Amino acid sequence: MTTSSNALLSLDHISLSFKGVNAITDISFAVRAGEICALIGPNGAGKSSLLNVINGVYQPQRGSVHFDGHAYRRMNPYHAAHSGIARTFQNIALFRRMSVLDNVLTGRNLHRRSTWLEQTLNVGRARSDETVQRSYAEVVIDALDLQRYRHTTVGTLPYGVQKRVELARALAAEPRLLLLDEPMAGMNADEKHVMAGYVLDANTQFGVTVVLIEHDIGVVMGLSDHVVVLDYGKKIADGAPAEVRSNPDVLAAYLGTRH
Amino acid sequence: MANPQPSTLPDWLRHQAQHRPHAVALRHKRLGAWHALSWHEVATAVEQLAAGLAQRGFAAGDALLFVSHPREEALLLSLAAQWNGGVAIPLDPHLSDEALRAVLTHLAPRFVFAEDDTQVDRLLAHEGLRVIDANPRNLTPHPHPAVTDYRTLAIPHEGGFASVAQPHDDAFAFVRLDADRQLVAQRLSHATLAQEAQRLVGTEKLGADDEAFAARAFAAASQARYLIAPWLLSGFRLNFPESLATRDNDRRELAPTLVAGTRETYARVAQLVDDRLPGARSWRRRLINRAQRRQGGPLLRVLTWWFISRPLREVIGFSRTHAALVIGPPLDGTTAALFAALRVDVRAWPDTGEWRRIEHRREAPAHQRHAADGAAEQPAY
Amino acid sequence: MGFFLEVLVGGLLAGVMYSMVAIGFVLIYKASGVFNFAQGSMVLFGALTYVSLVERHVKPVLAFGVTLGALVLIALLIGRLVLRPLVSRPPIVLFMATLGLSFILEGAAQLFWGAQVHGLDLGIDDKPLNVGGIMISQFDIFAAATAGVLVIGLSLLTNRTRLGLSLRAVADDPLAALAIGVRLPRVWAIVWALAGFVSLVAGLLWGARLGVQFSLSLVVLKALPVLIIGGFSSIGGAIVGGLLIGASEKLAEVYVGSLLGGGIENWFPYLLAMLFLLARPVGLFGEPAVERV
Amino acid sequence: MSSPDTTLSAPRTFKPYPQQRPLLKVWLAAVLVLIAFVVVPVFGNDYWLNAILIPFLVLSLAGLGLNLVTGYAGQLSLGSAAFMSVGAYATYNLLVRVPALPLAVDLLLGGLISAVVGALFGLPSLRIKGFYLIVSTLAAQFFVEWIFTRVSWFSNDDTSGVLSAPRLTAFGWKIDTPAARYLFVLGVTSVLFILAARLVRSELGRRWMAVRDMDTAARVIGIPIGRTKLLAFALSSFVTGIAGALWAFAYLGTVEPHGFDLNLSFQVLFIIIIGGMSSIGGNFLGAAFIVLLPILLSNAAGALATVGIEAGQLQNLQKILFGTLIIVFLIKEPDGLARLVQTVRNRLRDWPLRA
Repeated sequence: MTTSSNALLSLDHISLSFKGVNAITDISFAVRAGEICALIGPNGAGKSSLLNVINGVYQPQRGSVHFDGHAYRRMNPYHAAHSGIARTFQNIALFRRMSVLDNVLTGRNLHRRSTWLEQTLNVGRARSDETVQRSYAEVVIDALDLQRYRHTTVGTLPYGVQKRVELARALAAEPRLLLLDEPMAGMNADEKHVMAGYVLDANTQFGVTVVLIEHDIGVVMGLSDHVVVLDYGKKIADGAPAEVRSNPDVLAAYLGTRH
Repeated sequence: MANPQPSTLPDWLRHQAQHRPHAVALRHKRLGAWHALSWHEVATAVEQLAAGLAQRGFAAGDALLFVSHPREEALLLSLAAQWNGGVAIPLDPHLSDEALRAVLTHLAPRFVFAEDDTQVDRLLAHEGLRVIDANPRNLTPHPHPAVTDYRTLAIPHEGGFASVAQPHDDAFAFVRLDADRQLVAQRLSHATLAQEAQRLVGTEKLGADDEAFAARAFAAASQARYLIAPWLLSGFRLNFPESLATRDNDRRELAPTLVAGTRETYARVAQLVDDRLPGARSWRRRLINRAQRRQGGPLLRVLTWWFISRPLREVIGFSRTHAALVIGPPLDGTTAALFAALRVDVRAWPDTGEWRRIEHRREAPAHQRHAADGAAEQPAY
Repeated sequence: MGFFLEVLVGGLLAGVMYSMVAIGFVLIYKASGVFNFAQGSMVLFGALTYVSLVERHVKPVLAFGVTLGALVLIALLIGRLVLRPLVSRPPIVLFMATLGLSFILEGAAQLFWGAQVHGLDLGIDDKPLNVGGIMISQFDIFAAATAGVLVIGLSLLTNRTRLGLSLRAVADDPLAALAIGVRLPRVWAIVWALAGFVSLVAGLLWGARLGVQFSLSLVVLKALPVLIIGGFSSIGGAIVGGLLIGASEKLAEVYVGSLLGGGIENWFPYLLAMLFLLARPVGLFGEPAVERV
Repeated sequence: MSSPDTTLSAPRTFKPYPQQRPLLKVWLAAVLVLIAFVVVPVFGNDYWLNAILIPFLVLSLAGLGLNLVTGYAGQLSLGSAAFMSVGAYATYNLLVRVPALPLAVDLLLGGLISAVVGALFGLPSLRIKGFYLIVSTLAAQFFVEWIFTRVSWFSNDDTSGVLSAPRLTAFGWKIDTPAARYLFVLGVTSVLFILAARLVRSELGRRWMAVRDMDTAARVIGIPIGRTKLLAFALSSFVTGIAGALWAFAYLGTVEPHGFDLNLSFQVLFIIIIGGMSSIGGNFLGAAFIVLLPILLSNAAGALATVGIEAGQLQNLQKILFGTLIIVFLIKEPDGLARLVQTVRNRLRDWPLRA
C-alpha cells in the first residue's frame, strides 16, 4: 500500500534519526490527491519530524518520498515550495512586522512573473502581474474572512487570527499539497470548529490535498478522510477514521495515553 | 415603455436607466476594492438575468428564495425575479435548519440563491431544489447538477426582454419566526412599496445624489421598503459593505448621506464609540458626556463641537448623513443622547405591515456556522 | 631566522594584549549575550582616569582603586539603565546600544580628563632582554605574565565557582535563569565590573606601551577579529585567537605588507577572521547554535 | 460591459470618501516641491546651502542606502563609509578618465561599481548571521580605506590619495554655485528616494522584510534567501555609492580616503536608528537630526560656557549626547522618529477615539 495508483504523496520506508536517536522508523503511507489526511499520535511520536521530512527540512537516513510521480531522497524546503508543497508551523512562523496583506502576498512570490526592476520602475509585466497577484491574495483573504485585518501588523493580532493568516499565506501559494502542523493548537472548541471549517474550505474550494497534525480526536475524525497513527516513531494504524478508531492498538497506545 | 408614472419596481429601474444611464447606481466593495455599476448596467444586468431565469422556467408567480447577506448579486437577482412577475423572498442566512426546512416546504421556491458553498451544501441536503450559487470568489463552478452558477445565469437578449410584472404582484415576501416560534410571512406588492417609497423620499427629501448604505440584513422587510424601493424611485446610490466585519470601516470610507437601521444598528455604533473612547476620567469622554447631558456653557459647547463631536462624526461615518432612519422601535436613551450630541437627527419610521402565520411548527434553537470574527455573534443588522 | 622568531614573538606578545581586551568581551558575552562594543572605550576610560589621577599625585595603588571603583559604578549603571530595559531584545539592538555606550564613555573620559596624550610609567622599563638568542622586551614579558595570571584567575572563577555557574545559566537563557532565582542584575553588575577590571589592566599595559590617548579605544577593532576566530563564548579561544592574530598580522605586515606598501595590519586580521568564519561560522571554540524549526 | 460578472472582471473602482478630498495633500506636496526646488535655491544663503542643506540631503541618501540593507533586509552593516568612498572614487575616475561620459552616467556607473563591491562583501552573509556579519562589513571599511590610500592609481596618481573635485557640468549646466550644487543633489536624492519607496513596496522589498523577520519561514515559502540578501547589499551600496560621490564632489569638494572613516559609517548608522529602521521618510528625519544637533550645540556654546564647558569640549559633549540618544531611542522608540510621526498621524485619523 506504499504507493497506491492515484497517490499525490507517498512515503517509502522512511527512517530518520538524530545522533542515533530514532525519531522515525520505517514509515510508509500514501496520501491520495484531494483527501484530508490526519497524522495523530502522542507527543514525541514523530509527527512533526515526518512533516519536516516531507517538505525537506530534514533528510531521512533511509527511504524515499514520492511527490506526484517524482521520487526524491534529497529535498530542501525551497525546492519543496517550488514543487507545490506549502506548510504552516506548530508555533506560528509569520513575518511579524509585516501587514496581513503583505504576509499573504509573500505567499504569491512563486507566481511573480515580473522582475524587481520592472516592479520598481513600474514597466513591462509589472502592472498586470501586480493586479493578478493582489487579486488572488484578496481571494484568499476573503475566503478566510481576514478583510478587516488586511492592513494590520501581524504581530499585533490575536493568536487564533495569526493561525488563520499563516493558513492564508500557505493557500496563497496555490499549493498542491498543504502541510498543517497543529493548525488548531491552543484553541477552544468554537475556534477549532471555525478553523476546521476553513481547512475544509481549503480542501474543497481550493482543491488542495491536506496533511495535518492534530490532537483533538473529535476534530480529526470529523475532518479527515484518512488517518495515520504514529507511536514512538512507528506507524501503528492507517485507514479511514472509523477503522482507526476501532483499532485496538490505537486504543491502547494512543487514546489510552491521551490526557 | 414611455409610461409617465412607473408602477412597478422594474418600471422604475427602466425609468432610472433612461434618465440617468451613466450615473452610479450600485457600489459594492469586493476583494478590497470598490466596484460600481451604472443604472444602465444594472438595468441590462437585471434584464439579462430575468431572461436567464425565464429560460430556466421561472414564470410569473414563482418564488425565488435568497439565503444570503446583503450583496449586489442577490439584489440584481431579486429584481430579475420581479421582472418576470415573480416574488423575491430573502432569508436570514443564519436561519436554523428547521426553519429553513419549514420555509422550503411551505413556499416551494422555483430557485434558491445561496451566498457561498456552505449554504449551497446546506440547501442540497433538501432534495428537489434548484440552487443558484453566487460563487463570490469565482472558483470552479459547483459540480452538483442542481446548482447553477450565478455567472452563467444571464443571457444577452437582443431587443430587450420585457417585464411582465403587474403593480399588484408581490415584489418581496419576508418570513420570520414570531414570538411563539412560528413561521409568519409578510408580503409587499409593487404598488405598496412604490407608494411607501414615495412618502419616504418626500419627507426625507431624498435625491439622486444621495449615498445610501445597505448594511442591514437583506432579510428584513424594511430593507425593501426603506432602501430598495426608494433607491429605484429616487435614483440615489446604493452601497454594500465588503463584509459584516468591515462595515464600520466601509461606512467611514463612504460617509453615506442616508442610513437606515434598527435601534440595534445605532446601539452598536454607540457601543463602538464607547469602547474606543479613552478611560472614564479622560477629558475627551467627559466632554462627550457633558455634551450628551446638554451641560456646559456656550464656549464649552463650541469647543466640544469642533474638537470632539465633529471629528467623531467623521470617524463613525456620519459626517454627511442628513437622513438617519431608525426603523421600528426608537433608540434607547444613551444611544439617542450620543447621536443628539453629534447633532445627527435620527428619525423613527414604523416597521408596519401585518405578519400572517403560515403554519405551526416547533423550532430547534438557531445555530450559527462560522462567519467573519464575531460577525456571526453580532446581529446581522 | 632569528629575525623571523623575533617578529613572531613580538607578534605573539602583541597578541596577548589583544586577548586581554577580548577576554573582557567574552566575559560580558557569556553573561548577558551582549556583544559589548564599548569594551575599547572602557579600556580608554580606565587608563585615562588612572593616569590623570596619578598625574594629580594620587598614589598609584589608590588611583587604581578609585579607577576600579569608577568602573564598577559605571558597570552598575549600565546594567540598571541599559541592559535591563533591553533584556530579550534582538542581539543587533544590544550591539547598537553598546555602540552608543562607547560614544558616551569616550566623550565622558575626554570631557573630564582632556584629549591630550599622557605618558604612563608602570615602573617596568622597556629594555630588551636576550632570551635564547632573540631580543624580547622585558615589558612584553611582564605584560604576558599579567595576562597569564588574569586568564588563570578568570577561568577558575567561571568554571569553579557558583558565580561561574550562574553566569552560564544566564548566558543560556536570561529569562530561565531569572526563573530559577539567579539575580540577573547582580550577575550583570559583577560581570561588567570584572570586565571593567580586565579592561583597566589592559588599558594600563597598552597605555604604558603607546601612551594613554584616544586611539586606545580603537583596540576594540583589534579584539573583534580575535573574538570571531576564538569564538564569542570561550576565554581560551580569546587567548588563542589573540596570539594567532598578533603573530599573523605582524608576520604579514613584515613579509607581505612590504610588497603591498605596508599598513595592512588594519584589515589583515579581518581578512583572516572572514576566512575563519567561512570555514567555521562559530569560531574555534564557540558552541554551534542549534536552530529549531 | 453589461453582463453582471463584468462588475468583477472590469471593475470601475471608486475613491472612498476621505480620499475624495486629497486636494489638500496635493496642494501641500506642490508647495513643498516649490519651496525645495525654487524658494530655497533662490533665497537660501550660501551658508545654509553649503553647510546644512547639502550635507543633510546627502546624508539622508546614505541613510536610505543603509536602511535598505539593515532596516529592511535586517543585515547589519558598519561599512557604509567604505561603499560611499567606492562610489566617490569610481565616479571620480570615470569623470577624469572618460570625460566623454555625461555626469549622470558617471554617477550611475559609480553606483553600479559600488553595488558590485557591496555584493562582494555581502557574500559572507550567505553563510553567517547576525553580528558576525559586521566583521565582513568592517573588513570592507578598513580594506577600502587602505587600498585608496596605498594605490595612487585610484586617485589619479596623487600619492596622498587626495581627490580634488573636477568641475561638474550636467547637460551643459555648470554646477559651480552652491545653489546649483544644492539643486543637483536635490534632484538626484529625490529620484533615488522615489525609486526606493517603490522598491520596498515591490516583491523584493517584501522578500527583504520576510528574510529579516524570519528567514526559515521565508525559505519554506520558496524565497531564495541568498539572492535576496545579495540584492539587498548590492542595491544598498548602489544608493550609498551615489551618496558618496555627492558627498565628495557636491559637498566636500576635495576628498581623501580618511574622509570616509569608521566614524562616518557610525553616523550613517545613527541616522537610521534615530530616523527609523525600515522607513523611507525616517532617513530625512535622522539626517536632519545628525546635521542640526552639532550646529545647535555650537550655537548653545555661549550658554554652555557659563556652566564651565568651553567650546573645545563641544565635540565630547556631542559624543555623549549622541550615545545617550541612541540608547534612549533603542529602549523607548526602536522604530525611531518615523514611528513617532506615524503614531501622531494615526491618533489624528481616529481622533477622538483611540487609534
